[in-house]
Amino acid sequence: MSGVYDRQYQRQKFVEKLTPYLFISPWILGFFFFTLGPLVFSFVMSFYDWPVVGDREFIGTQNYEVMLTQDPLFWDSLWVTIKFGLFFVPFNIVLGLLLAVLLNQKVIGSGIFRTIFYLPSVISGVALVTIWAWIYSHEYGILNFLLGLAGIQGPNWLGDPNWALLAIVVASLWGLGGTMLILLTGLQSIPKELYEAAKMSGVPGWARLIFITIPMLSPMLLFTFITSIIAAFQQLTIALLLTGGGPLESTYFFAMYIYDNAFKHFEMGYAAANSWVMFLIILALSMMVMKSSSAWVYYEGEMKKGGNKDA
Amino acid sequence: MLRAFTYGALIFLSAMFILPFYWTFITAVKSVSELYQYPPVFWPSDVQWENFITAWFKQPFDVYFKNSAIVVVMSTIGQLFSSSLVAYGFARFHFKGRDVIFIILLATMMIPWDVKMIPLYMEFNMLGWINTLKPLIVPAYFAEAFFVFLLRQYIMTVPIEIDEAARMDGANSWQIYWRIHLPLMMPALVLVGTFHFMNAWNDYLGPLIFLNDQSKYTLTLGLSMFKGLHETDITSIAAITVLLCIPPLILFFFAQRYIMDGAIGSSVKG
Amino acid sequence: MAGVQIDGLEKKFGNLRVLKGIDLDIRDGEFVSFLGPSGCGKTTLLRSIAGLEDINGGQVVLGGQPISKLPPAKRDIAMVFQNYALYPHMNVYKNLSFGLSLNGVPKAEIEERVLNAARILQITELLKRRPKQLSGGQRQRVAIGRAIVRDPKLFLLDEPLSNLDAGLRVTMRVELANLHKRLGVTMIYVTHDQVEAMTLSDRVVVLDQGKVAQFGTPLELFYAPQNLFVASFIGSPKMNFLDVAAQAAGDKQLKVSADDLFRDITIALETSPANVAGPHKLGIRPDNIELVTQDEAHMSGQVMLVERLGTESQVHIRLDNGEDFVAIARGTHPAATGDHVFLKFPAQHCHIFNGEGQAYPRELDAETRSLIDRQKSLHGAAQKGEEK
Amino acid sequence: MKHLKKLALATALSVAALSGTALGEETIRFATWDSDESLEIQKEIARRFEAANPGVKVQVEPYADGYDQKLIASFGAGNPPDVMYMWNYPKYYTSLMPLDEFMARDAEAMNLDDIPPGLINTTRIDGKAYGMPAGFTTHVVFYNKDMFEAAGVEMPSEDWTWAELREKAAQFRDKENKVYGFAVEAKPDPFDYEQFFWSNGTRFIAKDGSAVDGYMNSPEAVEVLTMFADMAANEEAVVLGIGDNSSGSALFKGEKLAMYQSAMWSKGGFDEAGINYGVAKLPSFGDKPVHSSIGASAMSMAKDTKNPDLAWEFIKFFSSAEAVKLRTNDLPIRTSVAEEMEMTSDPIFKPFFDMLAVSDSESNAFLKHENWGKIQANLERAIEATMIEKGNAKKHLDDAVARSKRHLN
Repeated sequence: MSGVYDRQYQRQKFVEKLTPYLFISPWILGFFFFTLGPLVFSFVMSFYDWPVVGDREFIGTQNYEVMLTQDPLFWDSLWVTIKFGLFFVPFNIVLGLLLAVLLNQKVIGSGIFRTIFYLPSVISGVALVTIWAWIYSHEYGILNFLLGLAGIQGPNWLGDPNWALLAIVVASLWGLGGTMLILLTGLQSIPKELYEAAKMSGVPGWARLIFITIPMLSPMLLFTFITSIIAAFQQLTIALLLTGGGPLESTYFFAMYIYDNAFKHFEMGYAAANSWVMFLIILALSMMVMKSSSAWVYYEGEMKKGGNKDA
Repeated sequence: MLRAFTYGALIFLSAMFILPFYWTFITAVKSVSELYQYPPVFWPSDVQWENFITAWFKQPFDVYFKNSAIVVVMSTIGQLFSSSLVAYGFARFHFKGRDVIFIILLATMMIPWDVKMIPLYMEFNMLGWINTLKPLIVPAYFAEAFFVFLLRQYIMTVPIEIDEAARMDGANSWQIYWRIHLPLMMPALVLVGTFHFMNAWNDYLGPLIFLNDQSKYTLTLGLSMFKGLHETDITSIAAITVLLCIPPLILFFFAQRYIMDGAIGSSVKG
Repeated sequence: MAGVQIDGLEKKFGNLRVLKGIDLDIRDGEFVSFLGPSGCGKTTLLRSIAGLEDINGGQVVLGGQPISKLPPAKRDIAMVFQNYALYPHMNVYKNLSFGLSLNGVPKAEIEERVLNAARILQITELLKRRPKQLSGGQRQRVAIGRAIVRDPKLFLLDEPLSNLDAGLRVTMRVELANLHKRLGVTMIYVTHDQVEAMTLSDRVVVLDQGKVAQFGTPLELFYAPQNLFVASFIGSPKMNFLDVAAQAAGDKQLKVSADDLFRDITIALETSPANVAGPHKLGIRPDNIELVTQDEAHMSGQVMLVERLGTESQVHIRLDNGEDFVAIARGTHPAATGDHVFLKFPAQHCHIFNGEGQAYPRELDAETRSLIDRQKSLHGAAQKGEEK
Repeated sequence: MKHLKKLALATALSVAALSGTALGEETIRFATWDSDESLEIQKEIARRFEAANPGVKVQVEPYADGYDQKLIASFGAGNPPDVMYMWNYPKYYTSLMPLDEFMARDAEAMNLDDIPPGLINTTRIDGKAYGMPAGFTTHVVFYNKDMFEAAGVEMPSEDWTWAELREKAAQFRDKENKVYGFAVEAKPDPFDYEQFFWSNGTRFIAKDGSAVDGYMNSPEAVEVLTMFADMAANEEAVVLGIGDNSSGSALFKGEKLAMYQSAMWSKGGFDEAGINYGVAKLPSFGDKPVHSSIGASAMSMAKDTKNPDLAWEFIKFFSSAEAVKLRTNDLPIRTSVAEEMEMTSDPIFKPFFDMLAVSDSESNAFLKHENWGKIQANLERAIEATMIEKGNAKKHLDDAVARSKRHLN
């Protein structure tokens, strides 16, 4: 009797231990199939002089040394990327939140508004860039045409090193429909009663936003925060097609630096070393955000301290 | 007052978001002579609807459409299933190495495509997958970090007691995933579906690198082929862009109401 | 029908011992509350019984079967959660039937059981609604209904009334009591509200830092607290305490003295104390303190505040030795802030605790004794009735 | 491996079907950067090759804008196409098949003498030819005849100079309608830009690739950049590439430009837009000889191709008179074809051939140094900076030279 009982228990414990790994196994397998190999390969590559064709040569840490000590483009492009991120990340989140809050109200035709705000995210990269080129064009663009109607002489948006990065920030923000949707989904899972209760006790709208919406939305805010940082560092398509990194490298992003080293200069080893540095920078930033998150992210479904091993 | 402000803001912002699309549309139907006019022409005097047909038949877009449809449908199914499964695993279990594995998962989002490209090509080449749609479909069955992270965040807003109640009711982990969390995740799943659909639909680099034969090409590759080394066929790009937007937009219009179905919102909490 | 035996139950979170050897014997059909301040381990204990927490030692026996190694679903236990934990995407009917359908109960039977539970809880007309269309009280009923349909051996309720407003809480309390009477099933109820625990329970488990401080009927806890913790936890306003010395004063008697006391107090005990050395504490409930003239008094002090509640007045007094006491006087007592008052501690109402905080069992007056006995026997009778 | 499997499968299937031609198919993969009309022409040539060689299938792989990325990936992973369009010989030549032996073998049959040697020379590394030209273009100036007439400006002459061009251009400037006489590139492709250096008697890098100092920043080089900057400053020309992504050809099609310096690839668009244009040779710098860069579409063969002979047959076919005649989007590499089609006397085509005749004395910088790509990035920066500041050419070119030192080793 007790033997069967114990054996059952052992089996049950074993199953319990195994279950979580079964659930995450698709990703684990995918990681081994499609990520780990390329990752190791690129790590090895970063210690080589590795032209796409021709002889490869092991050169130790030379790629890293050259990058950090001799290549001004490394630091320039890193700085451009950081500047971009400092604009893009907060605006992406704040404006995305603003749109989401607007759309979370009961408005007529909200489905249509949501679709409209998502529209730019549906347009593929090549076309989107063509559109922005037309908007920003110094001589022939719609933006300066409209400004001209108002009697304002518009700047050379993409041709002036002082404006180009900002222009790219704005163009990138056009795609915040995704962020908006993520936050909207989050808003939807906040209980209405919380707002009703707050309203009854005379809490003003802005305070409801700060004290109810933002804490309840914090898991999704964390998500957009981290993914925005990653997006900022991987920003490539728009700048590549719109400004090609110019004028005077004012929009020469780190991702473009990697891209050029790989596809213009055919230095795969050097590009791999670049990538690893970028990878480590993003990783460090994300870890900082994750670490800080325990202080500001509130999880409704968080497991009780110490946990609940069989849940 | 607040109402008026809301509508005002929404309409103003909508105009800004619609403008580029509007321009793409009128570019598509402009005649060559009006294409480059300045001051800009806001409605062409001679609307050339046939530009859509012309552009479509400049390349075998019916073939591209079929390929894109296969890739998008097959990979979206895989992505929804695998990512939600993995997200549930991370959100609801304590297990050895969980936090480390989760950080590795996050880190995979940060690997630049440039360095993965050649090794991946070699791997798919060894598998004999080059010039097939498999490299664009199969990886979706192994969960993507972005979606796992998104769904995990969503699951974590669901009170743990729901799981416990189900457990008391006799549900095992699979049943809790399948019968409780999957339906509860619906808004987030629609989101993941939408995002993945758009990624797959607009993916350019993947098809470019892994497909060789034009009979295997997807829509975006076709679109990009209007942009040559020296000259760009703006009318065709605009026309195909407009056509390419239609399926995802229709789908999104119908899907977005599920995003607004805040089932968890008012029932459990509070 | 089944009782619950818990033997030496241990639970650790990491290195933190949360439950330190819990022993309980809950009788079949009994309504037992786990009462204690937050962090005392009452919810953990409940979850350990449910199987939602792994235990690190000891065991749980339900109806004669050891269950601590069974998965929650196999324990034949139902639980009502503090936040109800209704399945948001299912309507009420589905919420009630989910567990049954998982366990392969035939459809017809499911329907019968769901309708039956709905009738008992008067939620029949809500069966088609989603949880978000229900009020708090209705959700509460559904949550209970979900437990009822499964017809379990044991009901666990985790602070089920804490999310309701005050009025509804009283109503639901009565309904819960009726439900228990009607179903006759063993129920364990976690609460931090002593009024709920005292009014609903046959017996109450008071928990203190992972240990059972006392397990007894409500009146026992009040009149015969076994230790300082229970004495101070039960009763509102709280019992007043004074540091004293004690010495045996003959058979089954203890004489209490202190520098601050005007005169000694001799307390009658059930047994003769063995060792009375060291510091002791004298306890007396606010309503047992009498405001008297100097010649009868044990101590004196200054009135700091008088809270007039109508039928009674709570008088906050700073004693001459600096201790703060609360006394309850009649509603019309003239005491006012700043007054100097004299306090009498009637010996028959005094509790005495030794250095470890353990109480010396008092000799209770006949009236109290019979009340306590009646509470115990009431439960015994109910149990016998069910057994038939 | 994959091909073998495919082959086996195809064979098995055809045997099973008891078809008459149980030989199975041989496939040639041919990668091109062209799209649209040019692609259709190449497909037609491929079809004719298939018709002439039963049992051979040509898989045309158009990579368009993503050409370099795609080629890098497939070369890097060891799965390149058999035959491909090529321009960047220094980067790829170690994986390409030298074609000299094939050419020597078939010189007579191919009538190699019909092909100007300057074209084949654009594919040479260390004396070996790695590509066989299939089409080419030189650079010219397109001008809008209607606009010239309307403005009463004299059409460009046979041998004109930059000074003349500037003088004409100035007359077209119309602020109101944003019309310009000419367009200058702030971010040109240096490959084409070197022709201005050559025409002014200098070059990007020493012939032996040993130095850029004294070349890239020579007084003649400074003169070229300064001239273009002046044209921008005086509004004789619109500046393209900084702030205006509108391409020059788009502006020319919209009649916002009276003159536009370009090559064959623009012609089709101008025809389609119905512009009444003329073609002039590149202007010269005073009395110095003018020199155009030559853009040759040449075909190369991957070193590891499984069937070099078949691949060579395919390449050969592309340079045959039959194929060359089909290529209406660039110029025929065969003198005989050009003459037969009366191109050398046609006023539109003649300037292209005139340019070819005077453009065989220089070769492009990227053939001279393996790090040219990185050096070139510095040069591009100097050109861009000069155009933004509309001056300071000397300073920026010196800067580019200094930045390039570490790449010259």
